[in-house]
Amino acid sequence: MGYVAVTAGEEIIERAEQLFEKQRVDDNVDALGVDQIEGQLGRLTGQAMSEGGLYAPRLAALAVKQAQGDTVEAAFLLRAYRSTLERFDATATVDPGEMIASRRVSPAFKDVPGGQILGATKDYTQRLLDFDLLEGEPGDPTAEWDLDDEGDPERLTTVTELLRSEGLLHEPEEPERDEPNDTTRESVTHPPERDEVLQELARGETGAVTALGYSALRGYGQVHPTLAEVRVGRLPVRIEHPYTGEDVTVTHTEITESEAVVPVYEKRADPQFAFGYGLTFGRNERKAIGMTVLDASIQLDSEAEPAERAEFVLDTVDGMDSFGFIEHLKLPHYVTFQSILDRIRAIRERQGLSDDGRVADDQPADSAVAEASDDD
Amino acid sequence: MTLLEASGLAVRYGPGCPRCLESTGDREGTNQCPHCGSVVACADADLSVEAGEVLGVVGESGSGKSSLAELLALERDDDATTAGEVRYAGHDGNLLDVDYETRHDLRTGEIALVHQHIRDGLTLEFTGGGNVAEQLLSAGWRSYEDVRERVRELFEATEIPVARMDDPTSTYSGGMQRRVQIARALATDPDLVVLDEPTAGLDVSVQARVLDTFRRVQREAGVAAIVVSHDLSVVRLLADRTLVMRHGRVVESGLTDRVMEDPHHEYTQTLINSVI
Amino acid sequence: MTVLSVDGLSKTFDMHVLGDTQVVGLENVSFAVREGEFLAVVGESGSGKSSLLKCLYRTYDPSSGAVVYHGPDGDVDLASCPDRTVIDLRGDAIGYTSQFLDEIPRVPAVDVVARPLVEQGLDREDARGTARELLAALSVPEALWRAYPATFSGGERQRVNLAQALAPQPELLLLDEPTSALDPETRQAAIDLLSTSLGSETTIIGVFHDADVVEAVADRVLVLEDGRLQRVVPVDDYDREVVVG
Amino acid sequence: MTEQPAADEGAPGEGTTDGGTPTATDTADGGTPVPTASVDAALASLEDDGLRGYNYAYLDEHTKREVRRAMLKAVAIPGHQVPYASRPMPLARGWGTGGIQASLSLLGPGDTFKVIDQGADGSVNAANIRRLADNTADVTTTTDTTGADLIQSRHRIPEEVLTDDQRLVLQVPITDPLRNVDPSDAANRRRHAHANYGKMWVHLYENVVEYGEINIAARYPTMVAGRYLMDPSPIPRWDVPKLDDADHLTILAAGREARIYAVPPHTAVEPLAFTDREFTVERFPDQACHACGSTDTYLVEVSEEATDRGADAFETRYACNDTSFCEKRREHPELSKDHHLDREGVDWGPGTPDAAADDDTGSAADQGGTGQ
Amino acid sequence: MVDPHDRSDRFELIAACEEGTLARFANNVLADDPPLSVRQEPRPQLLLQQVRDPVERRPFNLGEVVVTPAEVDLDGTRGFAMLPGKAERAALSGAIVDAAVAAGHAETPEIVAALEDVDARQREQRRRDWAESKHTAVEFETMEGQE
Repeated sequence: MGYVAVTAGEEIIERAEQLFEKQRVDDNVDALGVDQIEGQLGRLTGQAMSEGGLYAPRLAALAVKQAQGDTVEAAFLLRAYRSTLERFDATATVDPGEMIASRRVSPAFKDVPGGQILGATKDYTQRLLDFDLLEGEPGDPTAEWDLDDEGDPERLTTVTELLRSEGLLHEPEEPERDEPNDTTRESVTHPPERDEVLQELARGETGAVTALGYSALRGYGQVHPTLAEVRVGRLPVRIEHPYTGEDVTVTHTEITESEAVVPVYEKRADPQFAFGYGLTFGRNERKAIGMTVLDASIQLDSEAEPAERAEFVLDTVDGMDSFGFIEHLKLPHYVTFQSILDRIRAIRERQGLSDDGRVADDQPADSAVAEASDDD
Repeated sequence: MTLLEASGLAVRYGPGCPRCLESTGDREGTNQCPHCGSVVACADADLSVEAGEVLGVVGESGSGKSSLAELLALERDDDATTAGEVRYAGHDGNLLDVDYETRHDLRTGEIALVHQHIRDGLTLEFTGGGNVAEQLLSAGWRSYEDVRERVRELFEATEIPVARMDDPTSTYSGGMQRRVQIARALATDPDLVVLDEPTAGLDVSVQARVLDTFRRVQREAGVAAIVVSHDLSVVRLLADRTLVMRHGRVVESGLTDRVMEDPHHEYTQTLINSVI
Repeated sequence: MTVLSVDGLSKTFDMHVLGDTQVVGLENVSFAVREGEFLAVVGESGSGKSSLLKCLYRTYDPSSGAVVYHGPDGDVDLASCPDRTVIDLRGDAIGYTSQFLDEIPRVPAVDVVARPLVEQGLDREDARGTARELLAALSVPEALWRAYPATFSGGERQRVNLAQALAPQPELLLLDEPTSALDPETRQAAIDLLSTSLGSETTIIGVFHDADVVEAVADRVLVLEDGRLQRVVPVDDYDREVVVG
Repeated sequence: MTEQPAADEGAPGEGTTDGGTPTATDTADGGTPVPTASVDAALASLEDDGLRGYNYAYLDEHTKREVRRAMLKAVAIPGHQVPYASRPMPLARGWGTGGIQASLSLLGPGDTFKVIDQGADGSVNAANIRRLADNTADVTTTTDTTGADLIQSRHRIPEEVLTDDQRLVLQVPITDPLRNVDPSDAANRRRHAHANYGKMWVHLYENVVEYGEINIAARYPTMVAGRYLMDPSPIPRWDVPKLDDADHLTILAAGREARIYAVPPHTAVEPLAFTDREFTVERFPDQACHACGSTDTYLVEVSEEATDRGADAFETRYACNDTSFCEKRREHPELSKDHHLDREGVDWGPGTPDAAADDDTGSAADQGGTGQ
Repeated sequence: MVDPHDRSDRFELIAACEEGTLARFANNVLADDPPLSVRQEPRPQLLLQQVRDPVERRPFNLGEVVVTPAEVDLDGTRGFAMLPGKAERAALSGAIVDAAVAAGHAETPEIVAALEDVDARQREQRRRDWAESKHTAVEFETMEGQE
């Protein structure tokens, strides 16, 4: 209570925005350039692109700058921008096996064709603050590398292919329809198709995907996967050239891919592995792996645990939805609050409670709580 | 008066093939088709129920009796392929072909099911009274006091303490929950109640009481019933006539005491002789 | 007027569980019973007395022969009529009680006896009234009326059982050793009840092993031996030495 | 509905020159001739006209058509939740993105638009939404309910009677009334398909069991045209009767949940209740708006410092929630809710002469409206 | 080999070329004031990236990629280009360059040389990236010893 309608709203809004902008501007420090963000905070822009479902590194850097580093806000800016654009076309369908990987590790197999490529990672180092970075950049530590000529980049045989060639992974039936649903154009109705699940998870909020995936591992679920491999690399973006009709590459997207082998949970005559799959824009291994666990969990189609219910996962995993709805609670609610007050007072009267909360007669002092119908 | 007449009922899980029927059943000793792996849960089942009559269906688990019960109670299982014909007094056409709305009307008014699993039949978060009231409210009752009165009546008839009717069903004992199911099933005075393993999950000490209550209210209300159980004593207590099922087929049927005391089929004889 | 005509009744059991052996229970039994008559069935143990009663009640499926019930709605062959006809007749015309009480636990004695009347549509309290009268006539102590028969002695249970059979006053009553466990005093009460409380329209066929009872209640005696009918004689001609098993 | 200008037609003017360079004439198969002084000159000639790269009314035409199609379907099946591909908007989800998509799909340059949030035109979120429409759709905006032909609102239906020339867009946070009894949309979709509302009825029944009356504040479950159960958005119960047999069209739109539904004009709208435990609206016993004196409007409580009673003292005062109508009443205290119509005694919710719920509406009704 | 005279190859090289280079060539081409009309305005648009899930081999939509396409008619010859990101100037320039090469404009040799240079730099970059990655590959000598 005491919340009075803010009048002269537009002017006030502008002032609040100006105050926000001011926070970025500091006279004593160089302004952070979009190029710097794109080049030096690649994980941040990658996450914004992944959760925004929009691949545009430079615009993502701009969004990060504008949002003062709030990734969900940055992803939100990208999504809002996306909704103003027309769609040129869909790309030619690309097989992630075509990826030229810059990193590939296989926890399942020690020796995989092509080897374990650690790539650029700090996974295996100690997490100690590097105070030297306070002093400035030390320069390119790979400058002195003596690089053998490894020849042209080659694509690596995926573990999926290996297992399938051994008959340990089932041979999928011909898909009934080749055109996947686009969940951004046609909202998902439950139960969802697998392509809808994958699209929604691929643009899910990193923290939510990680947390729900973790819940399954933590014991709120039955999926305890072994990762077949985790790969980071670039995927070509191809269209059909309007003049030649040939598939041509426009650019590449940096992506993270994860595949997991799950012990069989179906009683089949021919025991095979079940699989979970994760793929997302940018370098974001934790989200890709979380997505993999969720994909495998959702395939169980069980009501038992949250991570196994497609409806629950897809309804809660989107950052834009959760962010907006959580934060909308800041909006005034005094109409509904007044309505709730009315209900509580009516019921207190019925129960013989006086205004000061004392019990009249000998009624139990149940605190009547009006139904939380202000959850809007 | 014949209430329900069913013929050629069949329920299959799996893709099915032309040899499913000939390759399964009592003589083949299995309900799983060796050619396509489908399970023929039941086939070639004919039966009829008269108004007010109780028909028992016995057989061990996997004999197809629950599939038959669900089919007759108009439960739909999207994984199952069904066939056959069910004629029902006062309805034209095959009851298995009715649209959802008709099915819903039948289920809230004329044919009730007491589920084997309490969770399938009751919302445990609701009060016991609420679970019974749901059936009335779904059938269009709109007076709160009328609903209360009818729920009280049903609690008394099924011997559930009326004082407990506003407590969450989850706080009830298993026997009370089963009684709530029965009260709910009888709420709108149906013509037919299907009970699927009515003693499942109940302590032996409360089984008989629940069955006795059901038998009493069943006779008093003149409602017909189909009682499915693996337990011969359940069927002996309740049923006028009994079907014996094995491997998805009806292998014997007759007056319940005749089936129990003069079993003809080898399997029935084994079943009777196995009773401790 | 004849109520029941039995003609060439045979019953053979196919025992699949015993290696498909055949057991003969009854062989070519023929007799008739008149309205209001009390026919006692006697014979050695295993001579087929209970099988005969169960065939009449259709608890056993007769293998051949006819069991024709001459009811008010015409003749019905109980050996071959549809199950539902049997159910209908059992509901109001033909009663049966075995020597053992087969009851649901935790139902009071008075309700056990009242049940058939309630099922016939009688008001519950009226049915209980009739039940109390019968229990009193059979000297069941009043303290036991509200108790559960499962806790009763054999004799007390048999009295409850008998009371339950008599309560609905069927046209044809089949009794299978209803007095076997009774002490002499109670047995006399049962005999009195059987011979007086039922109207003259009730026809009774009863299996007895007690010659005193037979002589007290029966009009005629049917003697069975190894599943075959030896003779049916008036009770006065009945030779108690030979037949009681 | 006012015609919207088509987006992709009316492209930049032809024959524009830059630096006096003549441009080529149209080639045989189309295309826009551009100056060839430089790439930048050519680009400059293609610049859009003022909306900084955004389409008219922000959304692209394809999207607007789709939203309009969803609205048509919603009108055809009153109360039924029609899925549509809700676009991300430059507002956060849950802040009126559904309402604004509906509004922007309906607005044309000739329209007059009113936005209210919690009854007030001046509240920050209303201002923000109005600014978006103003910036991108070039519409006239107003705070006067009677002067608007499209009103977007969060949580209220105006106190002044809406007419058949007006459309009301309500922002909806949660589209399904059944969500309160089952969180699963899949299950609830089946219930709607089969008009199977037993669970909701049990909910009401248990409400009465527990509290002696139905304890639902706002978002009151409401049956539309006797077929679909609808969440009327978190309008107070006070406003629900206004939807019944209304002259205006109400569109209810949810952005986050991607559903649109509607109450067409003259449609029966009935709050669920028992014949012996009836629907009641909020009561304001013995209260009147401290500013305009109204006793027939929805009031909210305001705590204000009562300086005359000491430094930390507060007093509770009541004020009209509909600020625009309150302002009019301050000028003309006798103004009726249907003052702008050529007929009187229009049934428009509690406190009006013909309100159906008069008997149950508490003292607000007893004190009578100021209408007439 | 990649050939800038080939339209498909040229498209890929233009897509990878810097804006400054493209604009410089485009301005050179426009210096003669050839008739130019824009058939498709350079505006950012979306490409829906479809990927085949390797488990079920069914395509799904990974997300959208911002690209800027442009198409021009340069004195009767069409040119088309698409650049990644929001790149109106580069896209329009690229379309002009594409048309110029297709029409055999006098600037063609310089353009071709520049595009070949793009190709060479691209190859070198990829080779280096690959070599760097392989530099972090773990060798399992014991395994190899057993084989």
